[in-house]
Amino acid sequence: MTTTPVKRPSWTTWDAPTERWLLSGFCRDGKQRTMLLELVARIAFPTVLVLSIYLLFAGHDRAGGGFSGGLVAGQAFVLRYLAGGRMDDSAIVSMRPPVLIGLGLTIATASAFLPLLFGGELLETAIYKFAVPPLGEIKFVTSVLLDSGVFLLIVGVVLDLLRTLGSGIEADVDAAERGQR
Amino acid sequence: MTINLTMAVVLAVLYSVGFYLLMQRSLMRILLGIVILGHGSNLLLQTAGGPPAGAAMIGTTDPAQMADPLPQAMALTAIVITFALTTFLLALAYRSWTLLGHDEVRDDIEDRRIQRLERRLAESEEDSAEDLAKEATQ
Amino acid sequence: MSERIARRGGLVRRLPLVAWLTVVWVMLWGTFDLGTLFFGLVVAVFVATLFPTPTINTNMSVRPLSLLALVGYLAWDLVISTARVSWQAVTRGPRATAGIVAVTLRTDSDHIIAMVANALSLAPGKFVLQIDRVNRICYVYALGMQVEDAESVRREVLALERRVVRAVGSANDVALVSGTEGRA
Amino acid sequence: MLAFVVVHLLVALALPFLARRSTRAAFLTAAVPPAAALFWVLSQAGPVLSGQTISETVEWAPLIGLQFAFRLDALSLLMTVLVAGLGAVVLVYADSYFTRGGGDARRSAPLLLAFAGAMLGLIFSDDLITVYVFWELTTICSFLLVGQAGLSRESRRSALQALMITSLGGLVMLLGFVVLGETAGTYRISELVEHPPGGTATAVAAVLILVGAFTKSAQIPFHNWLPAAMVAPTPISAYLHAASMVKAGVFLVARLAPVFLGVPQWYLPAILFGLATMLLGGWRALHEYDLKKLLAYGTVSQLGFLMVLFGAGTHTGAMAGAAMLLAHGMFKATLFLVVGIIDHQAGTRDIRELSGLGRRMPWLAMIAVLGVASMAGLPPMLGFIGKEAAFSAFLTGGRPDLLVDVVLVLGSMLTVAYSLRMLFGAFADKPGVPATKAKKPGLQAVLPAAVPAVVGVVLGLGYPVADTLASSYAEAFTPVVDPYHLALWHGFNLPLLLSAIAVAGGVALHLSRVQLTAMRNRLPRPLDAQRGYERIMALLERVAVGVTGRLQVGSLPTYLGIILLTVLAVPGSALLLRTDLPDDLRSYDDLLQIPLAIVVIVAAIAVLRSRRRLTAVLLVGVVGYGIGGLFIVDGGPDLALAQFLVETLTLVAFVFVLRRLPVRFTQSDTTALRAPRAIIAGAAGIFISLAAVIFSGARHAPPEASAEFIANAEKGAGATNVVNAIIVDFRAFDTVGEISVLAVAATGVASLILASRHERRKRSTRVPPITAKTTIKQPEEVRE
Amino acid sequence: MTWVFLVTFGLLCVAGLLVLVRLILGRSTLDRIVSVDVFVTMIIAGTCVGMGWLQDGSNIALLAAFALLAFIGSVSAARLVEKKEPYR
Amino acid sequence: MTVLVALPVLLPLLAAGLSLALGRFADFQRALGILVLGAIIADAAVLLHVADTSGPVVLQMGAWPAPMGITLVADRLSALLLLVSSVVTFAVLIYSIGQRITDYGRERSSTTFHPMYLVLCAGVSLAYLTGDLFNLFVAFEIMLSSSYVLITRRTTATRIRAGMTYVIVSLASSLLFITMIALVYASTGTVNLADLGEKVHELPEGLQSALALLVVIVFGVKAAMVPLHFWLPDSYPTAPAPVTAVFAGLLTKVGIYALIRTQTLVFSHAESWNLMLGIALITMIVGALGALAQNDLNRLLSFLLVSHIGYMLFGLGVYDVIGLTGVILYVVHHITVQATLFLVSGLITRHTGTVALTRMGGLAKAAPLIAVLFALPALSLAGVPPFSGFVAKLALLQAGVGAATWPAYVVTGGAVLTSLLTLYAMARVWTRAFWGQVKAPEQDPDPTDELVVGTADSNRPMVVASGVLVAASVVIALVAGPLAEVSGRAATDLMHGETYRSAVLGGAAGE
Amino acid sequence: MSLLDVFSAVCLIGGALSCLLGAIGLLSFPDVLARLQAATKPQTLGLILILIGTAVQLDFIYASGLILVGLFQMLTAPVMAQLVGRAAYRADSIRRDTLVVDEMGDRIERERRVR
Ligand code: NA
Ligand code: NA
Repeated sequence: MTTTPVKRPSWTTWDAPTERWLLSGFCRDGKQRTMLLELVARIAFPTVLVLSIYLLFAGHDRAGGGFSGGLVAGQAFVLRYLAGGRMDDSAIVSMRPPVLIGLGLTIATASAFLPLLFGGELLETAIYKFAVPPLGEIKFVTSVLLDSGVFLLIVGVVLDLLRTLGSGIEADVDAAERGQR
Repeated sequence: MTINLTMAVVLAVLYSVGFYLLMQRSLMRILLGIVILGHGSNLLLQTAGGPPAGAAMIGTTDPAQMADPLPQAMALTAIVITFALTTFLLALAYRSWTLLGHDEVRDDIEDRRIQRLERRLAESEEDSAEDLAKEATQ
Repeated sequence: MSERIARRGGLVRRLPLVAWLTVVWVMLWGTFDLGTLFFGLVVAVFVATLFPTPTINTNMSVRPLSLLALVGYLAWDLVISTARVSWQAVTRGPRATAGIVAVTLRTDSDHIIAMVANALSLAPGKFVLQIDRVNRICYVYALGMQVEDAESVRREVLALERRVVRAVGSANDVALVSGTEGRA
Repeated sequence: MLAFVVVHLLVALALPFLARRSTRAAFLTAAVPPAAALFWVLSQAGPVLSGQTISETVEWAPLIGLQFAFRLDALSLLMTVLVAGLGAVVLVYADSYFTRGGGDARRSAPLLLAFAGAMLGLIFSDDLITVYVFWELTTICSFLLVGQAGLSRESRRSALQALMITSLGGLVMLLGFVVLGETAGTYRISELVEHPPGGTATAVAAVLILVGAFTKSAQIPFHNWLPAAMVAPTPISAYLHAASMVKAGVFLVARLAPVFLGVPQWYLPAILFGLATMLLGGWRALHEYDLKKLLAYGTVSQLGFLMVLFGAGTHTGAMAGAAMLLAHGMFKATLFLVVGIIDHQAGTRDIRELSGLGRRMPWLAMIAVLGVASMAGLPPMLGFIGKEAAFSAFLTGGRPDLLVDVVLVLGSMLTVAYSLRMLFGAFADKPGVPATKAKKPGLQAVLPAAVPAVVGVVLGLGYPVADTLASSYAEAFTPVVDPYHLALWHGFNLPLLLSAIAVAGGVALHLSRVQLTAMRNRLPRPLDAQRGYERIMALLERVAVGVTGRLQVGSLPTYLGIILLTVLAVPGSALLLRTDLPDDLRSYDDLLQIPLAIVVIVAAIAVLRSRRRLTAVLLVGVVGYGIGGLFIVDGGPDLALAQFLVETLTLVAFVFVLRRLPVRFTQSDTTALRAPRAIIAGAAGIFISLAAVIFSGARHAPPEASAEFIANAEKGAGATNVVNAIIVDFRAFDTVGEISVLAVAATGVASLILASRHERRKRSTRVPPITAKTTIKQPEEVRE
Repeated sequence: MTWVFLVTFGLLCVAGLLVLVRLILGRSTLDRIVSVDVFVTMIIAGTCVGMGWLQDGSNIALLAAFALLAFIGSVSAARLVEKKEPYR
Repeated sequence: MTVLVALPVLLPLLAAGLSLALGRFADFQRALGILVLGAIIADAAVLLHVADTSGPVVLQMGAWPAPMGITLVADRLSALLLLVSSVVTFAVLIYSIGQRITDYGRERSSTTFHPMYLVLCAGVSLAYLTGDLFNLFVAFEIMLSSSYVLITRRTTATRIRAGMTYVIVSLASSLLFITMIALVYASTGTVNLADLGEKVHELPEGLQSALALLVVIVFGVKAAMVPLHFWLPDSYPTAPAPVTAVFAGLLTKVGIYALIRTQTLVFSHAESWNLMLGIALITMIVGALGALAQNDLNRLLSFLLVSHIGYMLFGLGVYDVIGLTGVILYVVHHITVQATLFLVSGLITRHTGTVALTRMGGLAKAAPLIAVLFALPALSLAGVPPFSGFVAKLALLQAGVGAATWPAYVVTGGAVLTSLLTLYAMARVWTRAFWGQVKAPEQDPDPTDELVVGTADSNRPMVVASGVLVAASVVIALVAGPLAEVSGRAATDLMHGETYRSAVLGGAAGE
Repeated sequence: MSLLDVFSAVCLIGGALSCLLGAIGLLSFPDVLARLQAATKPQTLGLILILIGTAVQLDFIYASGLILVGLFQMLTAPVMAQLVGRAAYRADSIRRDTLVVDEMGDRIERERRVR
């Protein structure tokens, strides 16, 4: 970990950490890096994701739901973007945001048709309860499928916004600066 | 069921401010106007359900004390839709900025052309009417 | 290449994270039963696996007693500093003075520096304005200080560093901070 | 009958393909359907003339009275002779007229045939709507035939003029038809004739229908399109603008005269305008040098004459009208075809340039003489017979009728005069004008011209045939004790005298033509129909530009202001005028609402005053968070959560974009606009708030559905959170829609934002951009 | 106990209104960012107190989300200001 | 069976999802779009048949009975409009696929067009089918949001202003819509249209009329009724032909549909509705005059669109069975014809490289097929017999005369005048663009701008699609008889809401 | 009022007071950096106190969530402070006349002169 810059760094880049806190193929330039933020992002990111999954499942009985859950998960990615820049490799499965959006929409609409297979009406909900001995009773409500579609779609939307309003505009700014020089 | 005066004043202010911003030329102001109007309409939707009450959670709130859940669900949908469209308009403002170098909604060029024609017609009297007639009936 | 390897780096390495996430899950639900724990574990593993974080070389070792002491100190500091700053706000108000003091830390690890900065910034009155990571310098903003207070500020910061290192730092770091007290 | 119409149209549809190979084949093929129609109709002549009728009905949309009803009676038989007979003749002639294989020929063959089909449909119709359908079809065909390729400005203008005037009439007439049909409860003409409706509605319908007839038949003040349409190739003028189409108006009057018997709003305008048209047309014809224009004004004059005869609604008038209708068709077609040949062979039709053609083309001159004789009303032509009948028609009544006769005689004088002008102008040797060079015309051109001329003579000599035809039609009118009969010789009577006077006067007029023209040039011309038309069109243009220029200001703020004003003016006034405030007004429901309300209000107002974008965005964020707080107070945790999440994301999105935009808002609006905007916005806001109070005060029962939601959420939807149950179950469909909107918006954002990246990529591989104006201003610094 | 909650709410409200004043006065954008952050914290605190009052903690996880949100909003806004030209 | 009602909404949404997810496979996207829209045509035809023979087809989503859940209803009116609209969307899809293939080649996939177009179709279908006011709002938003994306796709410096006008005005009206829903709910406590129809009448007179008028304004903006129309001619003409075609054909009509539905089912008017008649008259005249002032072909068509909205308002203003029959006929006719005209305008523009009429010429000779494709819908729009426009116009004139009130007479006269002005405008297009000397195509000033692809060829799918729509309008005229019968029955249903109400609410209706 | 209630009351009112004092500081201090101190930190204390005060009132299963909130607040507040402070310094939107010592500014000046 020897950082011997050829050019004397501007004081605005002093904050850059020496280690790799977040996984990212592309790093912000030093000017924007902040050790503290990256540290917090590293801890907060998975925590917020857990929170979002909680909201997805808790929605039936408490405030939350696929929509809020998706937005919270999206905020996790926002945080990650703010700290670490572009997030091309944030997950092991890399999926373009539009694909995620499409997938979410497909799941949500397909889930509307699902009850037809079991002789129900469109969008009808079924409630299944299982008793799994060590874990207690598990309730499965089919509408959670729709909620998951919503969740995925929202995450996709936020990721897409980060890709466009975030990185896209950033690239424009860079291009503009290059063009001026 | 009547909305109380405090909420009425809030609604009046939100809608007025929103409408005023909507009638501006700066796209960013218009956008803020739409966001504020969205807030106003969502608040209106929520208050349309009735005065404050307990959250509509079975088991924690007595059904008689529950706030009307339907307007909340509708407002939730409306919030999401307003958000979606706001981001879109934001992107449009940005695009306008990159294309034109400003983010203003200027007047329509073709309409301006017709206005110029109208003014020219108003200035010149009979003689040009003949030409125009020829033009018109060609 | 190393990135890929780092990514894969087994579940064991991520155990603390998984544990933390499971705890979060259980705390969110507030129901302490086997089912919640099980699903919490599933969710935690899912999140930790799907979104891996790069490995960081930390030789951290947690010392519970010192950690508790640190927390206690911070809590007390929080209360005291709040009172102090409030007093400043009410009495001095717009005439309040401040200063920016450079403090060179003794430890050289991202973690420790970040934690020191965080701990310092938690309480009112002081916060780290800028870190010169390469030179281990923290530029500390202190509210209500006079010119002559610079040294005491430096002392306080270094004392905090010591507390932090004692709570979570490696043996190496502990050796580094103890003994050479008060040197700036 | 429908079959014939359909065959015409179908063949017309196929003709363009044939015309591409050979225009000659196309014209000759096109002549077949009209000829066949003529023969079929003539074969039915016996029974038809004896009073039987042949009917056909095809339902189209009976609910709105749409049907094709056809009926073959004497009048339609008579018209068939003109339409189908002359159609066939003209089509044969046209082949010799048009350049073989030329664009005009290729276009005209199918259009002429389609026109013939439409005309046939029109004359067979026994239904007002059917009449209208074919009426408009003929208008469209005429537009396309007059304009041809629209190469010259004049042809475009004339075509447009013809279209506009006749469509105006057509539409007004349609309105008349609807009024008539709705009043009478039927659109069938035969039923209307049997049970003519009365009352104001019928009078209104009469006037409206007459407008249609006037425009089509070129009556004053709509007459001018007809001379203008003379830019069309001559076969087209001959067929459409002399023999058939312009007769449609007269035909309609003839058809409907029995319905409007004794309705003064019907016969008075018909007679008055007819007479005026007759005089004016004749007078104008006297001064034309262009042979076609001369004939066109002649046609206008004759159409006025016919209008008087049919409009009168008397038995004799009908007899005269029928005879004149036939006669005019024959002689005018003849003369047009003759002029066409002259034009074609000599390259001009200006009578000042033509000289000596009588000697070069004696046969043609002979044919022309036959036509002119009929036109001038000389025995033994059909024209003479018709004119005799016409003079007789107005001799029986009182003083007004006599006045009509006087005018008719005057008109006839003019007719004689311009007939002579035409004949001499075309064929005479003129001193000082060199003999016109012209090739002898071919048989295929001369023969078609000769046919109608000969028919005019034959029908004149064989007047009983004409009489049977006319009588059969005239039966529809109030039967008289001693019905008039067409004949060559009625003895020495007043009509004969009038005919003689007309001829003599006409000759005199012709002899004094130089003085007349000089006099005409001295006369003021206050009423010029052509200028009138142009003025009106110019006015229309002016109004269009004026109205549009004033209303369509192109300014978005104005448009939005107008929408708000409309909200205020329409539902706003309805609300204020007709309701009171509810009486259970409370100032607040929960104490916490007040501080939150203050925050929201102050922040919202502060947005107005903020100069910087980021400040405004932050303030809007505070408004949003404040509303989230209100949601919590109201008992909507889900709603509050969503509000907070969305607000933050909105803030982040704004900040992302603000990275590129200047720090401050651009100030481009003038302060003058601020006050009206503020007033409108304030009023609209207050209106909505007031509406909210009033509307919410109007409900007294809790909503049924919500109670059901609460009752069913746990068991039915498996959720104790009722709001969530609504979102994922009760109204899950809304959610599906809502996420689609999100998906769409994200996609839209991507397509907008990433566009500049695509452009950069494209630019780097290509030449520099042409128009893409990317002025990048470095944003101002954030500083106090 | 009611008066405790009322006093707490009262103090929070006064604090909130003071924050609002700073928000309006500015003067720099960063001041406003800080104010917004504080404002959201107040709402979190208020919500928390309300939940305690109503003895209903089922939605307490919301607060976690709220706490996150204020942070993200402020950070992104601060980032924007920071991005502009460096010191002097 | 009842599932068929939801298919026109859910199928395109599902397809849109797949199309987004599998955005890299161009042929898949195209095939999916064609397949789904084709299926909707079939579905709509079946729905129309069933609705006509055995009453409205009602689907209670999620099996929740009416005031609780969302109800989808296919009655005669909605099924009929759905059928016509799906034919148009199908043809436009073919056209734009053709256009894309000529301009970009077969391999290029579109990540935005196909999904957005499908969502647009879903929104339109939902707007026709839904029996719930809030769901109608959602339908509008689905439809509008995708329209925003479509109108701003590949936007250029010259066109972006128009996109902004469109988006902002639509957003403003959407906000008014939500406000209106809030007021409706505040006063009645329901958003189910059938239920509303009963509850609204319990309100005081003044509130009823204020609410009805607010609804008129909300939908009036979408329908472009004067004076809420100004945005339309400023924005529609700047989108590429297929987009404008589907906007002009469908979106305004959805506004009209919503207007008809709410003003009959929810609010009702005792006699002919003079305010609406007045608006109709002004709309007709202002639109027609606007068209006459234009030199830009697309703007001219847009003003005519506004003008002819007046006809539909006219029928609604007359407010009796024959008037509504006329409106339904007119909507059916106008959806087809207006879309066709914009498609053909696209062909013209591609051929000439300009939208300015003064710079065109001799098209009848240079491109006779385009001339025919233009002439037929143009005549139809002008209401010239025997085309579809005439049939619809005749019904309206009969309604106007039959209403026998002075306002109705005046508006009937105005309708006739508008017809004439329309014909004049069309004839001017003809004389300027199709007659005269053949002109060489204009050089495309901005080749990146899809609006004018100067001198680019139009391939067969584009021409065929336009031809199909022309044929459709001819077919509408041909089957005017049965069509008028269905429209008449639909109008009767509208005038007497019981059928709809009892179908939605079950036995509860009429009590 | 039980002992727990008293504790809760002390926490709640103390927390609220802390918030109020912070707000006063936010209003009265001269520049962003000073206001930052006054605003964000007392907030943290105030919030934590309120969380505790509330947690005492609630069932434990709910109170557990509050711990998360507190942790979150403690984790993020310093970061927020540093980012805002840094931004203020970079954007030069601070009042230098109230700074008695500025070792960072001195260093920057020095290095600039060297260069
Ligand atoms: Na272009
Ligand atoms: Na283009």
